[in-house]
Amino acid sequence: MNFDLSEEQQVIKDLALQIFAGQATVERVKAVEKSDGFDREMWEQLANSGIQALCVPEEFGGSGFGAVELALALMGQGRHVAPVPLWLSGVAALALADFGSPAQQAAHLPGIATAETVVAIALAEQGANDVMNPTVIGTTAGGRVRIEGFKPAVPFAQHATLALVPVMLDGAPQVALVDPHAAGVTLSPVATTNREPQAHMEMNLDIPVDSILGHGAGIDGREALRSLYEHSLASLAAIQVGVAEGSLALTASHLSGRTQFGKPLSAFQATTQRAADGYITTEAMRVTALNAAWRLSEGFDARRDVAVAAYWASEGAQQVVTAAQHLHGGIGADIDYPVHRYFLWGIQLASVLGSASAHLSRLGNLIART
Amino acid sequence: MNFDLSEEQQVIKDLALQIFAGQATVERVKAVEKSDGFDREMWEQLANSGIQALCVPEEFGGSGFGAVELALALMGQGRHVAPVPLWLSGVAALALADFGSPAQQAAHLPGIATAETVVAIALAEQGANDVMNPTVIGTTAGGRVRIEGFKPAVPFAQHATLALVPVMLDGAPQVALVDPHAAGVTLSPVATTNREPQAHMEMNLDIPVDSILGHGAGIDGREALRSLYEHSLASLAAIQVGVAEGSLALTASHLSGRTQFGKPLSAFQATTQRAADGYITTEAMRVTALNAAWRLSEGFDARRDVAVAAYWASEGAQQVVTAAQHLHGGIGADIDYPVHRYFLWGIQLASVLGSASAHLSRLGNLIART
Amino acid sequence: MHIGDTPEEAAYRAEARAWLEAHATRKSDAHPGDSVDHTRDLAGHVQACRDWQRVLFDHGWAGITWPAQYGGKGASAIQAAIFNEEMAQFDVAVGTFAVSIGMVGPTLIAHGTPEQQHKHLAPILKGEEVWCQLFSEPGSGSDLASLGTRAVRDGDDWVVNGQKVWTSLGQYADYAILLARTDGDQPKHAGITYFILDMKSPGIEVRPITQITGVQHFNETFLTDVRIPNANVVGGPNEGWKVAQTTLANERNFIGSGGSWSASDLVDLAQRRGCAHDPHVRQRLAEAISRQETLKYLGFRMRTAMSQRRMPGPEMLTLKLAFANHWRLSAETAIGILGADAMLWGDDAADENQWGQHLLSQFAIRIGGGTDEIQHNIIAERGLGLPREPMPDKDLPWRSLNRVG
Amino acid sequence: MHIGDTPEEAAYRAEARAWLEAHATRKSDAHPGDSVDHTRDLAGHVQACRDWQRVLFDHGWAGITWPAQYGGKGASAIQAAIFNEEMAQFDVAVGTFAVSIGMVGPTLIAHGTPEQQHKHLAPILKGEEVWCQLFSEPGSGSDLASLGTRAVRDGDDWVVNGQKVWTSLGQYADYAILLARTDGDQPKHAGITYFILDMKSPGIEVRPITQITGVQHFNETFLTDVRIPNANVVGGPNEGWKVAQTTLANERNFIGSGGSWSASDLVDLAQRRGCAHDPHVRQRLAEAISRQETLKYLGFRMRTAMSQRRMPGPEMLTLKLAFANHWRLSAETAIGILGADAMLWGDDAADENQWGQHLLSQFAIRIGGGTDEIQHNIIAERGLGLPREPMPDKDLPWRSLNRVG
Repeated sequence: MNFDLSEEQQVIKDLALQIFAGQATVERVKAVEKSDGFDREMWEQLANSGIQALCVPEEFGGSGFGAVELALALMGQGRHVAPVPLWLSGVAALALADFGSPAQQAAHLPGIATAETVVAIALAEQGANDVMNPTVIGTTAGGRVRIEGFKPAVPFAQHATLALVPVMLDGAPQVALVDPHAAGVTLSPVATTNREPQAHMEMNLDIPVDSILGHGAGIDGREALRSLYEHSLASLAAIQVGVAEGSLALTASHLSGRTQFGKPLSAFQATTQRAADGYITTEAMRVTALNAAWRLSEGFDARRDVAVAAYWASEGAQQVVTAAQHLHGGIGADIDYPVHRYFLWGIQLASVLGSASAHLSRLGNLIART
Repeated sequence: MNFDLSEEQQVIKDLALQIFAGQATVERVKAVEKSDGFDREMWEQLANSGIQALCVPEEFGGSGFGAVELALALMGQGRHVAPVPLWLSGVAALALADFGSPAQQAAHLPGIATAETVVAIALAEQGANDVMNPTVIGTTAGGRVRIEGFKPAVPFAQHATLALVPVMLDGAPQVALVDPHAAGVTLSPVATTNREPQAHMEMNLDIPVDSILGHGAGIDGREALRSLYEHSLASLAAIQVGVAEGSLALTASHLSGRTQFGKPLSAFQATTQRAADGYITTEAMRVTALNAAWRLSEGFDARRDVAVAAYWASEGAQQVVTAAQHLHGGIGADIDYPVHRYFLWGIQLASVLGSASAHLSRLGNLIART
Repeated sequence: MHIGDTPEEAAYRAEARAWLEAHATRKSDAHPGDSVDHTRDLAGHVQACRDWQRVLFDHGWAGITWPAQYGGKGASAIQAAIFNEEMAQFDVAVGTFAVSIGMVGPTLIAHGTPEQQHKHLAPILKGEEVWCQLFSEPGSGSDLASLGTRAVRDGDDWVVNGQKVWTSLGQYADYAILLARTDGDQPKHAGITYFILDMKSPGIEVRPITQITGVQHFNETFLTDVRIPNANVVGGPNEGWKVAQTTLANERNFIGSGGSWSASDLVDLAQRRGCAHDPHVRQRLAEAISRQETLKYLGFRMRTAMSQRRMPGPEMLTLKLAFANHWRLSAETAIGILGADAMLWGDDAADENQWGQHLLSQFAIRIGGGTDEIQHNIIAERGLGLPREPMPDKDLPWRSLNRVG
Repeated sequence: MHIGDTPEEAAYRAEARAWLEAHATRKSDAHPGDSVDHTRDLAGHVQACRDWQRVLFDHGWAGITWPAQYGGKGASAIQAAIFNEEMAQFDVAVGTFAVSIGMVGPTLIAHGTPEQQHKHLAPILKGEEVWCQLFSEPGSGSDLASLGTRAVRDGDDWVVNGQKVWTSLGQYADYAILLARTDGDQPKHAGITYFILDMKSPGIEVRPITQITGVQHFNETFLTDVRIPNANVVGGPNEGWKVAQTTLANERNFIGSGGSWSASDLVDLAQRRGCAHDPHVRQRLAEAISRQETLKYLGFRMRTAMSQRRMPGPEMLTLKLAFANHWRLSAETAIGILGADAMLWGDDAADENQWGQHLLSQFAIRIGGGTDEIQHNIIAERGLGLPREPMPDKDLPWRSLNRVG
């Protein structure tokens, strides 16, 4: 039993944090928000240090790490609200490594490792958002698959060269590998709360049958989708840990620096108790997110662990960023000051993750079954 | 639109508070807890001032007031956690006045007015606690009614001379007037959290058919039971307002009086912000309880109003008394200090009222229907 | 106690409703809110507010609670509330006059000179004067009395230098109420003067702040050698703190009784999104209803007091906090109902992005008129009788304080 | 990172389990908890704890983390946790030695003289010495360092006078750890000495306090001219505050990792009461599971640090607060499930009144080892790097302080 990071993990964590701290300056992030929302210069820097390659197996040019190492890198991203599609690359690498056919691995993993491939994952559904029951329909006919359906708000879809799309293929869930710029895919970019580039994806196209994840490799499509979903939740939870941390760091510096009634704000317990609550919540987020990532990386049943981490990541982060925003007073509302960005990320990621209530319901179902 | 009390209402409120403040001293309450839990001396004093007679119509020796005036008196009781069965008398008077047959009114109301009659109301059910669907079964046969069933934890049953018992009479809900000491009724006194005298009531007896509330007067039994239930909830909510108020008053005096780190506890915002939260919650409890009582007293549909008041009374009071108890630190745990009594009352009354969640569910059903 | 319209009040309500039906369009799916959306066209919204205020004035519905001698109707707070409740169901533009009518008017009525009252009160009611509030400064925050904008007497004028922030609609305002330091040797509360400032005076620069909501409702205002005639002092030199209290109390009451959206909008949203029968969503809706009912009765109680010309007591302070809390929780409930759609913003968001705007607006509500924390302190003191929090700097000369710019 | 037993740990766990199976009875419906219930027979419970501790010692399971030179096993915090996890599934009595083993032992190991260590450590492990803690006073509360019990040097002895409160199991204790003021001219933290007190000394009067739970676990202790040999000073005269920190840190860690009941008890309760499928109850159960998982991993992290002989850092302070919070919320959930039955108490209550006891026990947990508020302050300071709260009295001579009690 050891909750400490290994030396390798510590190095990855420090390296990622260092890149994000150096690259994701407030000025840069602000400039990227005003352009297309994707910091390609930072993306390059990350690639130079092998961050996108973390979870790509060694034979395809990566380091062969797993969900824990990805989570550590993502915490650094969240800490600096850096606008790059890192979790998408990481989760796609793991999905291809675990479930992809040899041909699919050879086709996609090297590009992910070099960061030339930019990935979108179309998890969200309209309405009930039941990821395990995709509303996009796939129909096999003569070696090809007809894909029809709509996916709202797909992160980075307009920048992606590869989209992972859950589909109900002839009645069973599968993951399709789709070129988001292929004919038959209509992308409608949408404005989002935290300025992340997203697009609605309307699909009406044929793809080869070997574009279904794991085609011919004898995999269980439902398990592949579940794994994709659980790794996505664990990764988003890791980003949220960083977001919560970052918002608290700004808050601590605001409270220490600003004087009111002849004392620093930090001398008023009403502010410090609230900030301390945020710290406690962040630690709960951190240990549950690390545990979920670890269980996934070991290949254990992680349904309960992922649900717990996702619950904290959704509920906890909202609490922390709301408190941080409030504790900044008027200055928090001014978008020239960076704290609002943490609020927007925290809220946005909670929406991507799914509501705390939904995760509790999943957990409740798991409890009832045991 | 006027939220102010009338002069008469103000007099009633002041009078009741004065009696409770004078009679329900910490020493007296402590002594009563150690004996049978019913302060008969205080009961006499209240009777001398006509408090039990408040809701009895004038022709039966009362003052003919309604739910608002009863609520004002009960707030005073809660404020001093006075161990007397006042809400039971008040609610029974209103039920008899509104739904009783002339014979029932003549038989019971004068005794309630003089306080010789002590009332129990057997609302609680085991398990789901659905008051409107009583599990006690009544069967009419030849001018008599056979009553069979069990009622848990009936407040003041062992002291009562009249018990109002919801029954499912030949398939429809009704309220039966039962002598709790009659043959066929087995009372098993039970210990309770706040030391209130209660007894389980096992019933297996015949009563005359004219002991069904409103017999021969053409009333709707379901409406009579609903009214009894709603007046009970509104009355308990009023007591909770007083309990919350009282626990905050003790807390304020503790925070002002105790010195730590060279300052009174009240100089620490961590304590004062928490106490202020309690004040806000108490005001929410107060206005919703008064509104529910007023709607009932006007004979309006008060389902939504009572559910809202009961929600606050259950959820809000628990928050307030828990905060008050905690803010007292170690001294709160010592039963020689009075604050624990407010905690126990708050928790106990919340259980009598039914859970906050149950009231929200009722409210949710009302919303869905509109 | 009578929780509902008396016959007289019902008649007044009917009269108001009839007049509104004749002069405005009832809100509907086609007209969901302000016909000129302030989040999209702030200038157009301000003009629409001016126009509607003129209509109100011309038909005798302006300044309902103001005494008749100042052009008002001398009616009760309850009548004003009735009119506002009815008006909230119509698609009319009103927000711009919150400061002018809600805060400046009552302050001038209480503390202004006859000349000041004569000059401004009627134009305000007619929609001719939009006012803004130059109180907050970058370094002052909750500690408003620490403000450092200086005003120095020079002949018949005062010369003002300094910087203000969070100026609502400063870029559209005709006049401002301004707090400035006129004696730095006094303790901080004692050296402040309250001025009327003509926003067309030379030396004023207004710079919009882009808020988290994307709107430019607020501004920074820079004052450089701005001259104000001495006749524009309200309440006497160095007496400004007391005058400001009237303004701030009205601001709190205004915020606490504000908000034109209700829990039924949430119920409606849940129904449209097909999740009104989800037990967890249902529970949140019921909580929202419970909170809203509480606000309603807290509001009734406040208006009862105001109608009796009693100052709202400590129990009224709860209203603003309860309102801010309701706002936050309801917005969070809406976001939960929207699910993944809550990620969308602006034109792409559901329901014209009103839920996203609500979520972000919570912070302004929780700060305006005094932060949540300050309100809690006041409640602890006035509601629970706890001793006032010791403020070590309150008797020191302002000049000696360790301030941050 | 490895969140789960290594092969070595699994072997240790199997060994522990096998030994426990051979020497104790596994909990079951017939043996739900401590066979001698401390809420009903406190004296019997204390004796049962002594007996079981002796069994542990005789079989080499006492003082798992203590160094071998003091009679311990020199094993890691993780091994101790594994043993305790397994032991929690058996019907054995353990609570009485919380102070002796959890706090006194580590303090004497860190700060005691060789003679003190020799005299007490082995007897503690053998279950021969029950200790209590004489720290709190009626007037001190969270401000422990303000304590006023005086100890005056007289030849080879110190003479102690004063009053202590919240003495756990004082009426059964053989020894106490005592904090007393030995120099009133120093600032409050600097004039305190830490003593070992033989509870059989003349002049000690222990008066039980009836708690809100109905139990007399705590006492008031009156000390009148009690003599303590100078050899019983731990860590030197006026050095007591530092020594006490070791005791208090161990108390916090003990409370935070405590609690032998789990969220599955709640699930079980809901199932027995037929409401496990109520969606609202289900949601509360899922929250309880989430909180408990968090405690589990916070605990893993703390034990990892302790196994590496690192002092638990600020992130560990969260454990006690999270634990107290979980305790409170879970008890409230249970009360909600019980419905009207929650009104019953004592023998009439469901499940031997464990839920009522849990509800009331929250307050002791939220105070012991430092109140919630104090913990928050420490977290703000050490976890977030906020400046320490100014304490105006910390450098003043204790004698000059305005104390109560």
